[in-house]
Amino acid sequence: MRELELYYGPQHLGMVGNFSITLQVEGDRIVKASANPGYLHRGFEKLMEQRTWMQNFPLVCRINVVEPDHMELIYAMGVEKLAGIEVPERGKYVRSIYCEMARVASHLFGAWAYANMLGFDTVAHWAMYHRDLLLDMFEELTGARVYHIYLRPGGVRRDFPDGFTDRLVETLHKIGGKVPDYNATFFENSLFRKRAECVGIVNREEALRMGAVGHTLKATGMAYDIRKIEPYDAYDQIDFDIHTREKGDAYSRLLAIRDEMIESVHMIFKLIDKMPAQGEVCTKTPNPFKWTIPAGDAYVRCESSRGELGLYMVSDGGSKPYRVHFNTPSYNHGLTVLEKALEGESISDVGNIMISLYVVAPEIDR
Amino acid sequence: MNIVALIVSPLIALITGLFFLGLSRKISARIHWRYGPPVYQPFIDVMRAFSQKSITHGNFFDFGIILSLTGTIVLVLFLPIGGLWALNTGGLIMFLYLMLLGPFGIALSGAAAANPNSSIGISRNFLLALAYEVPLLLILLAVMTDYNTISLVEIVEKQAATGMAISSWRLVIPGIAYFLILPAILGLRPFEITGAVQEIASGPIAEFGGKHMAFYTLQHALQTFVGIALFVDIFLGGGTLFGLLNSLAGTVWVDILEIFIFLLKMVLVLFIGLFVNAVYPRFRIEQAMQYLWKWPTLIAFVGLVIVAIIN
Amino acid sequence: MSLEILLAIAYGGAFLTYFSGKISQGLRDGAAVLLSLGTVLIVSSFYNVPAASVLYEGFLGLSLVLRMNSLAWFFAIAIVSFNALCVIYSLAYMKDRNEKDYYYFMLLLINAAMLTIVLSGDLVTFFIAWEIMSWATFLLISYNRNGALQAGIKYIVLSLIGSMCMLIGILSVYTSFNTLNISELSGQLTTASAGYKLFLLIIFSITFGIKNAVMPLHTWLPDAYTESPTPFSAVLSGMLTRMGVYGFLVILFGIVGIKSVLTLGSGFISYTKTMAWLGAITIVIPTFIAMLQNDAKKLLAWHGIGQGGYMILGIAFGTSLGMAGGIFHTLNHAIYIVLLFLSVGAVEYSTSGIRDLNSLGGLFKKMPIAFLGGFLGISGLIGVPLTNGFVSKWLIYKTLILENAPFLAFAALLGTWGTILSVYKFLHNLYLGQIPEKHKNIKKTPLAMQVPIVILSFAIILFGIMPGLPLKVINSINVAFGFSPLDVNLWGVVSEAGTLNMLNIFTALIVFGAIVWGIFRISRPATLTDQYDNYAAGAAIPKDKYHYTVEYYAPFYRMVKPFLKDIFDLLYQKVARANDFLCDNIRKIYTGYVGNYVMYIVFFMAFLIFIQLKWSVF
Amino acid sequence: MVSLKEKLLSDFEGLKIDDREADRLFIDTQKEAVLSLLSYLKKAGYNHLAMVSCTDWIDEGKFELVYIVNAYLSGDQVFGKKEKKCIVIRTKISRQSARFMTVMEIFENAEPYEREMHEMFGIDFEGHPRLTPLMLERDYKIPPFRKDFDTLNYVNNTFGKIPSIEQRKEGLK
Amino acid sequence: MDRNQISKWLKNPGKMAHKYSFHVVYFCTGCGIIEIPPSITTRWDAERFGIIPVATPRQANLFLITGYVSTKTLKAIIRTYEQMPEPKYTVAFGSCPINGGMYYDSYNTITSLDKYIPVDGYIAGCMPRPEAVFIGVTHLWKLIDMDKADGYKRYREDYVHYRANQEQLYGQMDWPPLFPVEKKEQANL
Repeated sequence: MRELELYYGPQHLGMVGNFSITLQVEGDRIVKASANPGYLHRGFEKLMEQRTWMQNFPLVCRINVVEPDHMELIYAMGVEKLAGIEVPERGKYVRSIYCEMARVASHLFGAWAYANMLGFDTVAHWAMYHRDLLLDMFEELTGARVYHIYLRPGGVRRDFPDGFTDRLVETLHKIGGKVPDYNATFFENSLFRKRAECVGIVNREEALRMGAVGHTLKATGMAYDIRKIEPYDAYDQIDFDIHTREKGDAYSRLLAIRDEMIESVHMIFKLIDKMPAQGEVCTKTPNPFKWTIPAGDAYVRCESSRGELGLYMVSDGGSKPYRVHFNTPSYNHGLTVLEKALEGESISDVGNIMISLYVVAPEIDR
Repeated sequence: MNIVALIVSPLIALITGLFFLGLSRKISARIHWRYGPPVYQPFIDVMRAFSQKSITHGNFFDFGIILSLTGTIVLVLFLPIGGLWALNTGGLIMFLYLMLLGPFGIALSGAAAANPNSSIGISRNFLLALAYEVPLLLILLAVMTDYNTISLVEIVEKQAATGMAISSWRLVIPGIAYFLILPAILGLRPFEITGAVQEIASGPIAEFGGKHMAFYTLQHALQTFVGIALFVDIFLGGGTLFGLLNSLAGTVWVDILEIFIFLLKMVLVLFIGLFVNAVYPRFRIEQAMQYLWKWPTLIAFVGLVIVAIIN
Repeated sequence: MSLEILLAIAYGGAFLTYFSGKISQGLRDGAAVLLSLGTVLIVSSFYNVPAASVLYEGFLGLSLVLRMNSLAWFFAIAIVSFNALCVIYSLAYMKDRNEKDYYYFMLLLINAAMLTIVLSGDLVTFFIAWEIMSWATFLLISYNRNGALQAGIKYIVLSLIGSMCMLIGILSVYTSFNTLNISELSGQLTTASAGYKLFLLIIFSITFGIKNAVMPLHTWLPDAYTESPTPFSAVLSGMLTRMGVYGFLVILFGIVGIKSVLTLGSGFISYTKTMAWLGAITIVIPTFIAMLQNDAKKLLAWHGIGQGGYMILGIAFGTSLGMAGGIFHTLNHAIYIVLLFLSVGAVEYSTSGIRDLNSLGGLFKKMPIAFLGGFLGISGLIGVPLTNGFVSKWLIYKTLILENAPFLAFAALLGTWGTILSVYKFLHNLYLGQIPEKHKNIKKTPLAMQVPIVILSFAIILFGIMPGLPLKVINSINVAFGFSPLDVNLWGVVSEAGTLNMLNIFTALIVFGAIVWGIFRISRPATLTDQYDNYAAGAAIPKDKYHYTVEYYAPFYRMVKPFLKDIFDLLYQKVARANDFLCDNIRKIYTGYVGNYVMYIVFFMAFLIFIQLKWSVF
Repeated sequence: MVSLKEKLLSDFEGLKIDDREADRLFIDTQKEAVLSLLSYLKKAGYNHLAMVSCTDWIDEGKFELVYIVNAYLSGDQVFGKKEKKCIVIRTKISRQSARFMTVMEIFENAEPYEREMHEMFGIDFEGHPRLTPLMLERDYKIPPFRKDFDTLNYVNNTFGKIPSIEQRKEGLK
Repeated sequence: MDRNQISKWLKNPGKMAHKYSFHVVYFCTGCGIIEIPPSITTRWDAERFGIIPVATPRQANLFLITGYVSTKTLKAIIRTYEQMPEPKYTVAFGSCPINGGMYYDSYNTITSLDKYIPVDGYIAGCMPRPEAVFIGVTHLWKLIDMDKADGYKRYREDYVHYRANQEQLYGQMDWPPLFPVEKKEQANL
């Protein structure tokens, strides 16, 4: 009997990101899947050791191309903790609004990827269009579409422009107004449910064992969310819900994402309402070229759109970090959970499952 | 008539088929809130493909694609396009068998390419074909039994006398069943399983490039044409329009008008099909088979039982 | 030349071959080839020459009669031709085997026996030849020992049940009409009661149904085809199994007469309807089982069963169109299934015995002739237009539609579409795709294997484009059975509703094919690439691991397996258990030799004869 | 109520525990105690291995392995049950013979992390099922994340040495 | 369509067809990929210009290299590029393929892509916006008009050198040379 090895990626339209899965196939069933990352490995953690604390911001956002903002956030948080810097009150709110915007954009990107994977062109186009609307808001705020480099240790680079919050609310209403359309054509489409339900099941026990985080865990009924457990920025100022699902299949993961996205929009509204009208957005930091940070190590974490994002950082008292190590959610999802979830599934569902786990390749490779 | 048809009907089919491909891209673009490519984009694509230097995996790789295109062209000769048909031998059975040559040729070619993606695509293609053939055979048998002939031309001619087949209550049931399986025959979205790019990298045509790709596009265009044209011929009365053209009978205009009416009917069918396909993801192959063997087959079976009892 | 000499050459040749093998191998091979070619020549000289002769007077008070008519000639020529091709093929295939004398002797003996069957003018000769054929077949199926012996026993047990039924039938006919001459019987049987006719038909149907592997009686066939040596598998599938069809023709049209057959039963339950439905079941189910097979020969074997259904379906309707379709399909099926078996044999020969569909692939560049055979063979089996299978299937479908039997037509067409799937898998897994590294330097196909493949490939195309050639002979059979002849010309059927003209299609395909090919040639030439220069998502191809073979139609298997498995496993198990039970009991009484089974059956038959003579119940 | 720190100090020997932060516990331990400490913590409810990291203290000649475990607290659970949310366990191993035990029996998801450590720092993890390359395809003489690996030098020597096509053509002439 | 266009179409239909039917093969070699989905979907709709993504390199004529190229990816890029039928064009995205960009000192990303495969056009920036993609494509049109998009010809002519560079980076390659390489002609640098 001849074995068949199929290559899913890197040059494959069903692969979002530069990642490769080698599938051992029997019939159309996957016997064994082995993830093959590293196509995007740039050695960020090594490179960051050679740049100063502030120089690292352009690098750090490029770790995750889909959602660079949480990467900036986690790095800023790490530096703040090591240097003992506090963020001013308004700065915290601006940061939270910024991160929730990023979460919505990232989830819309996820919707595009998922819809595209099932050949659902119409929804894919809509989602990408709506993400573009949000990117316009980012552009207005930061001057860049994708890599914003807006956060800095001690706060944010600049305050909201005049009338920004109104335009943001308007944009979010525009996107939110299409949610019923999305529901009708996408989330509640019977054919779509047939494709996504009971596929790539990761039940709670497996998820806990394999260290899953984020919506993979939320889809199994665990409301594990760093924003609740270890609130940072302004998240302890507002109340919000963590939406969970029970079944743990691709469909419930997607619904968990949808609910989180809608909740995020509501959170932005709440944050804007509660935001102090005046105030500093950034604490003053020393001259970046001469800035040294006392020796020590820190572990900080936040909730990115894909789950718990952690950073272990060591300083030796110099002007550069001594060691930086990111704990990205896709790392576990892509290398451990994905391999297990793919076993025994059909080859038609590889992309389906991968996107439902929201594996972002550059985050794995770093 | 026959000699004219021999030259004209493949040309009409080819041009209309490519135009349909462009039209379907345009229409889906509009559903996506986009502007979309020009309608003649497939022509440019074919031209571009022809000007590229492709690779071949041996003579059999070439043979397959040639067989496929030839078979589909010959298939078109059997289709009455309005009052235009070139061949009428063997009837619908011959037609059914010739419908097989297109996918069969692609299958041979794809397999000769030694790419498992192609092989998986072909296996899906054949399974899908088996799935939609079951209702299709029931439908065609109902039609053949109802008219008690196996000749496609006679069917069209008898419809011309009585109006559309779908307006008679016996054949409306098979007509509905045919419309349900039409996306599967055309390979449109819920059934776009064969060449699912996100799953198996465009399936059978994974190794096609250059002129092979151009030939495949032409074949695909013809296949699209045939799928819709068969529906129009069997159920919508071909090029006739409820006897409105009777006053012009005997002139050349009738023939030309009939062709136009035929094409218009086809565009109508295509439009409806596309609106359906825009809001669906693709099936998994076993889901497609289960669907096709459930409702369309049931409806077609009921239709055949009714027709068989009446005869 | 008279018929006795023909038979004498056939039988004598078999013995001659056997004994010459004791002298020298070359002599034996030469003798086998020459004798089989000689019989082809002699039989062909009987074309349109009706002949009859009495072989032996006074065998138990009966005369053994031989006769040659159009039906007999049609079958005889097919038998001897295929046999000759298989003998030539065996020269290369059997080269490294043992006991070749025995093999050739049996092959030629079976040939002679089949010839006797079709030439026999009375039921005694028929029965004797039938028995010789069955036993010789059993011995040849078991040639490979081990598994083959099991298959052989399965075959012979069922065969003997069939023979038994036939003996009962013959005896009852003899007691009723006091003659066993077929032509005499056909006149006398018209006067018999409907019940008696039905009894006779059913009893003979079991015999011929077993031989032709009609659905509930097919269990011997897959194993027998798979286990016997491949050239003999070809003979077995091509002609030997189709002796059942010949039997049906003789009993239905020759003895009972079609008019009286059609009057048996009415409405939904009638003899012909039942037979047609059995045919339809025989088409559909085995075709779908074939899809699940992984052994190349077993896959073909299941198709052998399935195609038999078409013949039954054709002749069951008793119209000239259906008759033509059924008989023509017998010939066509023989051509392409023999071709396919020979093609598989070539692969088996080259890869030293591998015929597992999951472990081969990509052989088409290494063995082009075998591939050509396989390709044309499956085209014929599907019935791609311009191959012979299309014409006969077309005739059958048309009969079904015009006779207002759309559901039977549906079954037949569905069978065809199932066929496509499984035979495409056959072609793909054997010849197409990626070639394994170890098969890159395989043995070349010897000439003796290539010649029969080329001849049969040619025949497929020839009869596909010019179906008139055989249809004219078949027309004369039709006339002999009292049907109106079909209006055929060289290119197809002329004046029926929905005519068939292969010339049109041939010309159209050639012309448009030439145009397409021309365009293909004048556009930019393509670069020839290696199989390892292939799309693999940007990676290099893993050697030997880039061929999709295992569970080719996996989604379908998953869907269908529960249904097919339940029904047929139960059936098989029941049959097997019954067999086991029977055998166990016999073993208790006897010592367990195969011969003892026969003893038992002979005793049983004697018992039946006794009952018949005493009370004449049958 | 005995705090976690006191419990750990009583159950294990030679731990240096730092609880300067409210919800972090930094533990320095001997390398022999890591496995038992991890399984102890897992039983105590810290059932999620967040990451395995490594720091190259080149001046000391040591690798510092860092295991960060935290509790899978669900949002609706009472947070008081776990007094510290993250526990960072640090241990030092020799830089010359860099080998350690795998913790895959305790935490399954340590597999890719350890693979990466093996690749980037050259640490052998005994008992790890597949220490095949994860990210890199090339052979680096010194594992790239070690402090003595000079990236710029490497780039100049490898990618910089490859001539452009024009230079190659010149070279032919 | 002006008359100039028509005469161009008549003169060299193949070239014109190439211009208006870019079938793109791309894969995410880096950050640049994030701007591909917007540019092929509703907002920018690249299909207006006949630009659509295709699944396999065999069907493509434009290769978008979207960002920095790690050594592992470069292998896949070379493989994919070699499998594309001629004529084929390459457009590299962002600053990184030009000179390494901000990863100039990364041990795993190559510094200049055109040492390994020919590149017809670069779109500079980090990241280039979707508009820049279109400007890149229109620029490629001009190059095609002027017959200057000749990367594939250069690749064929200088294959020895390209192959030598590739082998210098990787050692033995996994696949045989695309074009016959004569040993003695091999560069001696």
